[in-house]
Amino acid sequence: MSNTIHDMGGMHGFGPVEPEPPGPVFHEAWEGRLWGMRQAVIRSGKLKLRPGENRGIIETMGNAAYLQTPYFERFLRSTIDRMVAHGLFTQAEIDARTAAIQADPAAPLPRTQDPEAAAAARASLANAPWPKPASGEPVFEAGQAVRARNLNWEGHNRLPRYVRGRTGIVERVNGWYVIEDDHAERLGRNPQPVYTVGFDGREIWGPDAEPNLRVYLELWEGYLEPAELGAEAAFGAETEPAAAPEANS
Amino acid sequence: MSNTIHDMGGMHGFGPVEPEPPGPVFHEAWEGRLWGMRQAVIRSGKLKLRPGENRGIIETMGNAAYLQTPYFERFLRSTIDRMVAHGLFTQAEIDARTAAIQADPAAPLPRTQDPEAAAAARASLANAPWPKPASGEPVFEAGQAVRARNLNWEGHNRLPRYVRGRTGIVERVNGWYVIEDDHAERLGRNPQPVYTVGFDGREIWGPDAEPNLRVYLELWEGYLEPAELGAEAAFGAETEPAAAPEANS
Amino acid sequence: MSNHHRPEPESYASMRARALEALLVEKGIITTDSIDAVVQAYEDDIGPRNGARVVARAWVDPQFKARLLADGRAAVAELGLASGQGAELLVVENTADTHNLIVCTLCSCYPAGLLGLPPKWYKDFAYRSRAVIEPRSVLSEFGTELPDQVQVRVWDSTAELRYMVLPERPAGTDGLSEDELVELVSRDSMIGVVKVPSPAGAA
Amino acid sequence: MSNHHRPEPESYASMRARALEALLVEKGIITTDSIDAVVQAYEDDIGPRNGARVVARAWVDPQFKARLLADGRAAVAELGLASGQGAELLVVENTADTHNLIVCTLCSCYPAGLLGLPPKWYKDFAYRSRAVIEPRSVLSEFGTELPDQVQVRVWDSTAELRYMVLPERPAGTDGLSEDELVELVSRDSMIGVVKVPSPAGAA
Repeated sequence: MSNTIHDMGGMHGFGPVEPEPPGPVFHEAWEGRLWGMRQAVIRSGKLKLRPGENRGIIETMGNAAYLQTPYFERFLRSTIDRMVAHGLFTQAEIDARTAAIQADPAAPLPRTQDPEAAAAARASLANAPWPKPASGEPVFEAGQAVRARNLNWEGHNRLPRYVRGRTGIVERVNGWYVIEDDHAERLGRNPQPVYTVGFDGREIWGPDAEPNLRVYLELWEGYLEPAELGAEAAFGAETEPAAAPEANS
Repeated sequence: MSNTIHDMGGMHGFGPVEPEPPGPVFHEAWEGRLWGMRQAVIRSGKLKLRPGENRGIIETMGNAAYLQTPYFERFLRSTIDRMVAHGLFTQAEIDARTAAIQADPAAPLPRTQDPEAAAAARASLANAPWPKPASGEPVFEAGQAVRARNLNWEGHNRLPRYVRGRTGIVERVNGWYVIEDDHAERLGRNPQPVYTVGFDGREIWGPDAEPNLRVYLELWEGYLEPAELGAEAAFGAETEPAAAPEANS
Repeated sequence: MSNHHRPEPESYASMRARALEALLVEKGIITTDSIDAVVQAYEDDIGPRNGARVVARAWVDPQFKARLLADGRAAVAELGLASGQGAELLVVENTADTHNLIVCTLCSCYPAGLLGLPPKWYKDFAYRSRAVIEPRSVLSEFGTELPDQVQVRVWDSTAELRYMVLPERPAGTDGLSEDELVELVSRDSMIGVVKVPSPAGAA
Repeated sequence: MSNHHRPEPESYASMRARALEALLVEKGIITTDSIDAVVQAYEDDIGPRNGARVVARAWVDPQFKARLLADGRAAVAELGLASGQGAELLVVENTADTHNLIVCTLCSCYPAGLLGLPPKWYKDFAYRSRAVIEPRSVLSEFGTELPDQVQVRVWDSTAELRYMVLPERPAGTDGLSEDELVELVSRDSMIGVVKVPSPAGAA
């Protein structure tokens, strides 16, 4: 869902960042098991989520619930929700199984083996999805000024509030991807090119932006429209002491 | 604090509105007592809050806490916080008194009388504060196009996120008021005129705005800059079936 | 307060509020009868009937209505009323072409002197967040369906003004007295989430 | 899992997750050893040491570095690595003039194949909300102070790319081998919240 609390870039009121020294990968054992079973089920091909589906569910849990629920608990909730929705088991089954464990927490869980499947699950972790094949020419090119559209429909999208209506420069034309938006059919071809677009800090945050800041986002073509670059959005304006060239990144 | 969760205009994810039939003014007795003592203390002159001070405290309670805390509990918390800050009593005193009541909830509270003060408190409820005297000419006039500035500093302000950077039309020049912004010293004269500014729904929400919508806000002069009215912001554009004239409101 | 019935265990907030009252009274900062006076005023006197009186007068007296739309504060003072919170009062008129709605997205500003204290939903997050982006959808949840050609005007109380909606006078009320008209006008119609319905039995 | 020590009472989330595992296994959807294999991979193999190997190679091999900046995915594959999540890998280079920082404001996208699973703070609301509006302030909380003339570039992972920061090679490391360099490179330096410090004792 767009405009919900998950879209929190630029908000105040969440307190300081709390760095932590390197420690265990999973703070609690169940977090690791959840991560593992989620990956194993997906790699097995028995749960095919459409793009953005999992995120969409997390975003519709309600703003207060989102803020109250730790990351792995949101992940647990959305995992069960999607598995029920895709028919892997029913809500009644998971509720009953939970009740049984609450009634006898010490009872051992089943253990099963399939070394071949386990090896495949392990091996598949390195296989990231490739971009979709291009199906035409990208509309925009590197160096071009573009404006992020001001879209406020409900439903999952990947266009943060903080960049809507802002003008930036295409930094990089990336691959073609299915657009993860519940209104994708209104945003042109699918898949479509994803652009990395750089925005000057003052264009996004106004005169109080931190000095010498650029923020880069990946934006699907349908989120963009051609623009003229205004004074505030101009990169390397003279008020910046030593604007670095764009070449290296 | 700006950019915190209290600035929720245009967010999704809070569910449906839940209308209620007319019922008791105060759902719980303590809400009424709190409301009454707050008014009585302020009307007595013994608690002088600067503009926005109370709201600023509620806004800094943290985003998760804000969403979890019902209205009157936020109000209770901020009231105690401000009374402690202004020296009416200490944090230790209120904590100790609460503990005493928790230990013996049935113990009667003191009752005191001052009919003259009570009558004054009652009478003062009708005395709203007047605007401050004008100290110059307003910069903008009715009918003029203005843009809400894109201000993102921390600290209390009264410029909602959803309108920043948007262009509208001055509908009405109101009185002069002290600007309720922690950065007021950077926003020009104080007090300053407050303008009612009308924005077309599409200017704020883009192409998916509900049809034939105008949103009006009261904005202090320092929140505004002169603007040209673009096509999207133009009132009464031909895509609206029957745009009403501006005259009546 | 002390001999008040409490069928459920008292909440922490209630005990904390009573501690606050005890402290303010024991220190002599205020007296309990001042609190009583304010509570009683909001429970008995300061409520939507005040606003309804203003609306009914505007319906029957075109000169008053003109003054009300031009300077709300001065006009309601003629009836011995005040907006109560906020310095200026802007009365916005619903017509066949225009529907007005008031909200406070940042907190809970409300014309308390005319409408009393706001209902819970007015202060809740759903109304505050949605009234400015999808007012027609919100109105629909209150049973108010507006055709697209009616302009919706939403007034977000971000500063020191307060707003009250002057609803349309319903059909079938020509024969009613001002006092009878007062009875028709609900709180919600002056916030703008509903219209004033025609009286039962009217054509 | 079943004979695991639990000094504190088990949380509801833990019991719910175990119920999920039991259900998936009992229904034959997956086997427990598949879960074990994934957990073990992230605990033992897939961690920031992968990214550190990439960084050290780029420091010692200018041709590799050029390939890495041009096509991250292809270059890390030379070392038998993958970004693991997301289709493309963009490696962004810190220099004397430029400091890069990665974030995912909408959720928690992260180059897991190179850095393992993200630290808790990376997924927390404070980092997600603040990294794009006040990155210098966030960096300062990690002890990283940057002069104004250094440009801060924040990369918000909103789609299918993943980012890794190539930190600056610190002074005093000319005599170190590639393996010794790997030991210097921390997870946080590849997210961009800290620099790689010179080794203890180096000038």
